[in-house]
Amino acid sequence: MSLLDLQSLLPQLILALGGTTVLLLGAWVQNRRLWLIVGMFLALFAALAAGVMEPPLAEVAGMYSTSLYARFCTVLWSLIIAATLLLSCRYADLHRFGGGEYAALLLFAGAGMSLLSAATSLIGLFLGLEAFTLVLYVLIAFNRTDNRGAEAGLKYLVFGAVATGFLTFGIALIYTASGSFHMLEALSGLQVDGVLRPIGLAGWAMLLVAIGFKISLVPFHLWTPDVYQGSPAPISGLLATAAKGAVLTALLPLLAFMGDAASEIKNVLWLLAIITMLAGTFAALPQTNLKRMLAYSSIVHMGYLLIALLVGGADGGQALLFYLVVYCLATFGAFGVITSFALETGEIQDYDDLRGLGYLHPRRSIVLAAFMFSLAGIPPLAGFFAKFGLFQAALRNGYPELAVIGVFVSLVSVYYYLRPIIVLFMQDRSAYQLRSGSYSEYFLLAGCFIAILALGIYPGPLLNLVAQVLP
Amino acid sequence: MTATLLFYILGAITVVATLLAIIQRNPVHAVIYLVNSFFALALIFYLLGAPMIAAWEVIIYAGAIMVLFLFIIMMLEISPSSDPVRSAPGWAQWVPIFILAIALASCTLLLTGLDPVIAEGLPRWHASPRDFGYALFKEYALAIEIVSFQLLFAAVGAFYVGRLEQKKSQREGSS
Amino acid sequence: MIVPMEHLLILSTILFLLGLVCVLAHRNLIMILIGVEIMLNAVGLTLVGASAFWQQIDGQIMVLFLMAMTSAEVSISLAMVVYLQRCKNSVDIRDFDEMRG
Amino acid sequence: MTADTFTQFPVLSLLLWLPLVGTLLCLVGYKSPQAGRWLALGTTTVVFALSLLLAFSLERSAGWMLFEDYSWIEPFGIRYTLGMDGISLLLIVLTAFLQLVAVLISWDQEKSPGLFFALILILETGIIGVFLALDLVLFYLFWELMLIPMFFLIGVWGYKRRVYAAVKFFLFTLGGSLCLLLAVISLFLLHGEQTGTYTFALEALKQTDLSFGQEMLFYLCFMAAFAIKVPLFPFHSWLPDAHTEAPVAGSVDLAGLLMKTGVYGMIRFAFPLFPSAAEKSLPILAVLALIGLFYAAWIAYLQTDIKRIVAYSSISHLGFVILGLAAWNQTAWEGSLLLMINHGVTTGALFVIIAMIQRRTGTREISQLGGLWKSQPNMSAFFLLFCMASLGLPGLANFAGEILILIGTFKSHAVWAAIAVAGVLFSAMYMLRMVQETIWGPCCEPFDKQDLISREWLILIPLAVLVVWLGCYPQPILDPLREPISLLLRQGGQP
Amino acid sequence: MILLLTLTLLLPLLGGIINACFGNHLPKPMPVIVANGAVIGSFLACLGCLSSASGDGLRVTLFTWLSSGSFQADVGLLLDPLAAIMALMVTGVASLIHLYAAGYMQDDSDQTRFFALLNLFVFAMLTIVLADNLLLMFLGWEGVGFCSYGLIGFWYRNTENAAAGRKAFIVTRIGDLFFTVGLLWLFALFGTIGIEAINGQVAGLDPTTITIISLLLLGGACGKSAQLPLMTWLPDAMAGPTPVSALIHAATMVTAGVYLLCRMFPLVSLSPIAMGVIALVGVLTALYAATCALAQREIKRVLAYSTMSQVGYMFLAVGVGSVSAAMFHLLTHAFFKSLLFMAAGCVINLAGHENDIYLMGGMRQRSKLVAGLFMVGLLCLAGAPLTGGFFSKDLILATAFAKGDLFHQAIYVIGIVTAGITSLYSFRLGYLVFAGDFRGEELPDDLPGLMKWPLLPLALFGLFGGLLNLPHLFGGYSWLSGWLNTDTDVLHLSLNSEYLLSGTAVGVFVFGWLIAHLRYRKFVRRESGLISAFLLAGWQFDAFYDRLLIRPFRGLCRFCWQGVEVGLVDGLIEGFARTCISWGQALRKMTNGQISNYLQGFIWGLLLIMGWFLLRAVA
Repeated sequence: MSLLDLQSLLPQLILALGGTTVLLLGAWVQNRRLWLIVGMFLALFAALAAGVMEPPLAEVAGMYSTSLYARFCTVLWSLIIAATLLLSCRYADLHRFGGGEYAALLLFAGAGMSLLSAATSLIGLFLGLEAFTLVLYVLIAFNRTDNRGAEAGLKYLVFGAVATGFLTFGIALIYTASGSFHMLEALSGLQVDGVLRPIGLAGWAMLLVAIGFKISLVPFHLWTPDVYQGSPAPISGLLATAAKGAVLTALLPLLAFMGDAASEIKNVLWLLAIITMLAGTFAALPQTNLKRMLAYSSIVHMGYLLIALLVGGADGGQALLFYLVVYCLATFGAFGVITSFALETGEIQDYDDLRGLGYLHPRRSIVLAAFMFSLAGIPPLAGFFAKFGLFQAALRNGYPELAVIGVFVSLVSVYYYLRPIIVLFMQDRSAYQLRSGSYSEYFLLAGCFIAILALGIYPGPLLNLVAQVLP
Repeated sequence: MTATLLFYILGAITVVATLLAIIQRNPVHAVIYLVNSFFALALIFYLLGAPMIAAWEVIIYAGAIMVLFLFIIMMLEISPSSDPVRSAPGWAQWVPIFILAIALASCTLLLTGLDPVIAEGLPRWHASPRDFGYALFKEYALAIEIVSFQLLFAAVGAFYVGRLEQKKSQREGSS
Repeated sequence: MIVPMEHLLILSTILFLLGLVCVLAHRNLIMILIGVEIMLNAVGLTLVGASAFWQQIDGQIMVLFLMAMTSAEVSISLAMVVYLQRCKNSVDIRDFDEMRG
Repeated sequence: MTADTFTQFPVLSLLLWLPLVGTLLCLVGYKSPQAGRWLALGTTTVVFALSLLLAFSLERSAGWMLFEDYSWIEPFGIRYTLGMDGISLLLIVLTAFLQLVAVLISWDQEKSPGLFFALILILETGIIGVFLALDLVLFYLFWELMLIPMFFLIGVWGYKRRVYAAVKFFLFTLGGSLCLLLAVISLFLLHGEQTGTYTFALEALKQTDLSFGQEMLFYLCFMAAFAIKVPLFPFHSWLPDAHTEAPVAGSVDLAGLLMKTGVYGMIRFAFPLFPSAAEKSLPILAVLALIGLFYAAWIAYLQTDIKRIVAYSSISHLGFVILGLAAWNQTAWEGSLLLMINHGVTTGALFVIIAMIQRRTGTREISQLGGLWKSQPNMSAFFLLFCMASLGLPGLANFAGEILILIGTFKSHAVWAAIAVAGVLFSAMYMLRMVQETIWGPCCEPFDKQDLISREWLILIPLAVLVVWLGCYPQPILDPLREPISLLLRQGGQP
Repeated sequence: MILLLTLTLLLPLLGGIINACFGNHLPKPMPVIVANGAVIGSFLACLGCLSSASGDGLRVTLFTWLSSGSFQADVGLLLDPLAAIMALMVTGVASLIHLYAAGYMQDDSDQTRFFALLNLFVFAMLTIVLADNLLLMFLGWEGVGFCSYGLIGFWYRNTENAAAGRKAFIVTRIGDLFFTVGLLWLFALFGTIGIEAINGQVAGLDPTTITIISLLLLGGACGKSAQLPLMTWLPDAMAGPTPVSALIHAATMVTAGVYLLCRMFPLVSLSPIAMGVIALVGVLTALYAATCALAQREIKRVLAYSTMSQVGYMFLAVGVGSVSAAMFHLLTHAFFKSLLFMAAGCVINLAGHENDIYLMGGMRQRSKLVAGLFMVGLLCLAGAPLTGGFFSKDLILATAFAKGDLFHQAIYVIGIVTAGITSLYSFRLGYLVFAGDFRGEELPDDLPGLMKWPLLPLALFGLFGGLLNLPHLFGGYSWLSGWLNTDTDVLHLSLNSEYLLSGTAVGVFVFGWLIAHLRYRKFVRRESGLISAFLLAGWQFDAFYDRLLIRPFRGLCRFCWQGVEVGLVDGLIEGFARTCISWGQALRKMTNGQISNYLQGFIWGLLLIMGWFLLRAVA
């Protein structure tokens, strides 16, 4: 491992080493806010480093690429980590989180995510994925005064462990077939004359189960609402955005490397996309808990993103990344609002508790409504152009049926996105006054809101950027 | 020839031991059976030319992890006798699950069996610890670092989760 | 030649599915975790076999990482077991169904 | 000031975005009710003045009187293209006028007035945008932009079943819009594949070669969106609820403007883009329009909520409008557009009056109303006037449009026109029933016996003057429509 | 001249607008003065431009109302002889009735509304009369309908009054539908809606088309003029104030249908079938209404039915091809019928606002003048020899007779029978009201002078209206026919038949009188028999229409609303929503919180994928 290697992986290094440092120093200086803020700045530095510094190597140790794509993802996940840290300031105080540990774990999760997105080898993929999964087990159960947190942690743990088994078995099978861990070789070794070998199929089946768990595709999604509901709101936000996004961004090159042989897998993904969109939507309809609804919404959105994955190529990639960014902004923002509504005794999740809250806390409620509209894909919010790009890509590349189903689903989904808005603004008040949020939360929410709006009105720059970074 | 025979014997032992392990209702028994299984597996590893892995199988799995399991079981005093109905599944549960598993196994095996490459034999091959070390620290140094970080943070996490929450225990104590 | 690769795969698949069966059948969290260990061992077996098959060391190294990761996971899992036991005085997963719907 | 001045200056954008500026100001001062009111009034007045200025100073021409085109979202081939011809101009003047009315009638809004007026102003931007946009995606954006404020207006400030109505409205219209979106994207892709230039510009897309099947499919998707907004007969279910539950400003906007956007979409987009499909569909369109015309009138006849009666009457009138479009000739189209404007004014006025009645009596149920002439003769007189206009009394607003539609339709399809004539009878039946139960008959004692107050006079007099003027001398409205309509008809191809 | 013509039309409009907008702010007598001034001014203006009406007439185009493509509708006025005579009648009678109304309404608090509507009515009526195109005529046509609606329901506190207004509006509108279609068709045929232009081009048109269009126009005319089968509104319309009945429902509006047919006579006359139908409708209505009038108890309803009957005669006149006869009867009828109505108003006032003739009687003693005037009117109505009514009715019947064929003979017979019945009910009314002693409750009420004096000129006109078109037999020279340029209408019957016809007319008049004299000279309270109940209810047409049309219509509406709208359309939508939700509930049950359940999801998913792959690999 040379200095050049380290330099190339500087952002991840900042995250991991920074995490360690925070952890160590946190043992001495017991100041929660301080470490959260420090952690946030470390994550921002990592993002900056990834964004600005030109890495000297194209690939590190045969496992991680330093392509523009990987750097873009690194920036994205680092920013989400930074946002999570910022968002957690008041929340951590409320629930007496160990500041040092919390910040350190989050930073390391960020490192894991960015490694996952950058992986060019199956080992790298495995390591990156496990790095943040392990940390998430802890983070989900981080609030130790909450039994639900424990339950959520347990559920994520059991499923995570089983999924790890499937993932590694898949990798092992692929390795058995191809004799290499490097993705390009391994995946091309899986095919004979552009047709996947049966053992490759078996390996992919295992991989798909694991990935299906991570990005909660139907029927591997059942854990999602429970875990989102139980975990601390900032962590739910992280789970719904970066944790899923990292897996998706890793999957994009994985499928790309497959070339034509991916069609077999795409068939399955096609089916999964359809049942995910439909089942997720219908299951979300009767929900009366905001976090559970968002969980189902994230499931549906993963279905949409699968469409982009299926389309593949430049079109699909562009649609995927743009959609992902917009989705992350809105979903994270929504969880941010939940965080900011949180009380010492628990979070405000049930619609019954939100009734009429729009008049007590208009700014946060309006922002939440905006996020909902964006998720529903209503212009002029960014969600519209995300869906627009997605449907366009689907139609252009011969998936009209998916576009039609997507359109149908987004119509039905409007109903459950409207429900919290209705509850907030259109029902008689039964909610009680909550405390006013902290400035850090306001800052973050305003940021998400402005980004959603700006991207909805002028998405050109991001689209161009996304088109550039695609491999 | 002996190696082949040995492989089948060890394989049988592994499977039987594992099977016995999973149908135990008492976790302590299960762990003991599993240790047997792991020992047999370690020998298979050795047969396949992986002495280092064989050693670690014994040290880490059979030694560290299983002992950790035993430790926790005993610490928490989880005993099956207290509530036998709840702690272990009955036949009614096993049957459908085994059927499912057999279906899955046949699918997987049929699929892999369709691949002509797989039918080739495993050659005798030996990876010395030296080769292993070279490869590990030259090519996979970065991975080692990542794994070490993982271990560190896992330890931190485990510590955080497992630590007694003082406030909470006080609150519970007072109530 | 020791055995055909296929036989090794059969063995590891059986082991893997035994682990899965254990995970599915048991309600005791500890047994579930044991099941996961069995699954991961099966994976290790496959990897070692493949390593021998291709006569490459990488497979074995992957096993090493797998073991390391497993131990990390087990440490967290068992800490979690302790924590859950303290929360609900139970390690039966059926007791953890507070969130549903 | 000459037309040249306007071409130098992006006056369309100014017109379009002024209300949004007002919105932002309203939002900033949302805690002060006074600020919201006056800001909204100021903004709408300025917009109205500007639209009038344009109306008086621009030269009539067949093409675009004003045109703006800027680069916007290059990766998707979307441009910011606005254009105004006579049709848009008139509809924008109507919009600006009705918004002014909406602001005035909601003057003493008590529940969060700042937000209320902010929403009204956003709505204005959305509607003006729909009438100006010439890029299909830009059009779609404005099309959807109308949704959110209307959703909130109904849902927050509406009456008892407001949430149901708001959601129904939202889902219905969105359902149609999504079909439109799919068709727009598909058309864009097809055009791109054929020519290599990927663009959403309306004029360019008109040149796309389509097989008949494709054309029909796209046409149906477009029409789904527009027919729901209009609403055409089987797609109207959202309307009675939305109109009834909306606050008065919402009802005025819904009936006066939002329904018009559907018709506008048909003549500006659906017909010229897919002429042969449009041609094939005309009989069906006419049949649906006729069914709607009668069906809604019959249902209106039995309603007991006066707002619902007016809501159904809107469906009926729009049936007339669509019938005129289906007749596909100059006279009928001029009549349709004229009727659209007339209907906007009369129905808007009716909703305004109904709001006044409701404020005084606390009810809209005809069983609890009656004899209002006794206590509020002036208000009742206006009510009578607008009802008469609505039932198509010659010399008042609606008649001029209806007769032109009938004449045009009779020329091409005598039977349709002959049937449609009967619709006039039924509109008289429900309107007179409403008048009878409201202002005639024995008295119900309103708790507020105040006749019109000065602000209400201020609203009603211009409306009344317009109603009479449009009925007696609609020529100034018809003149600017002539050339654009004949252009559109030529593009659509004379069937 | 042009200015005068414009003023004729616009003065009432102006008066109406002033009263409508500012009437409530003017001091008390001002609205009345404005209204009367406007109408009288209009009358004078009309008189002023009368001289230029002869020949081709006087025309003014004020502005273009509607123009689109080849369609053009101007606000254009045409004062030709027909219009002039009609306009003069309208403004003249209206002026008198306005004066009368000033007295009649002097205590009403709402008189501004009344006079505004009345003025507007005059304006609308003049629009019908003066319009040079059909669309403008239609504007007036509907305008009078609206004013009639507003005035019938003037005393709106009583629900029945308002309902009567609504009925009038809607029933006449049914007729208007036919008119509209006819108008559209004419435009489609000729590319113009100018009345003269159309009349000038009709020759050579397909006879069937002409017949259909003529029948459509007849439909319109029937609605406005309360002819069979659209006549049910007129009796109910008597709910309005008496001046309204006099002006609108006797003199002017109800004759608009006749005027329309006269206007379009060049077209209509081309179709013998249509002419026959018109004559038939007219004579049947005349008979029907006359029989109904026999049994009525309310004084104004008697007059209403008689109006209907007389208008039927006018239709008959058109149907037998004599415009001048129709116009002649229209004019005389306008005079004596408005006289009758106004006098009836006086009588009602004198009887203490009592309408029921069974509760009157002996009114002669209360006001000699009113009784005299009323009797003049009745004599005209009954066709007493040498009165205006006698001559005009006679001319119509003679024209019908002169046609000579069987159909017209039959019509003549019905007409003469009706004349007898007319005489009978007229004298029945006269006896019941004026003979004997007062049967109601004593309630002295003096009449304002304004309610009496306007009757005098009308009585004179009624009595001597015959002079307008005095037949040659009586030494006249048919001035009206000459004025209207319809010299062809002048009959050239043999002297014998003329005498015979006149004699028959006198005969039936006397016959009717005699029967009335015998039966009603002394008031006897009788139980009303079946037949009289049937006649009282107007042959049960209201009930019949209720069964035939209104109930099925309401049923249809209810079906559309409850069945289609609520049941089908909303039901489908809500069913869809409910299905979605129930799927959601089903899916929700899957997430029951149990980890082992969730894990099974994994396994099934894996099995699915594996199975799929296996299938693909094998295939």
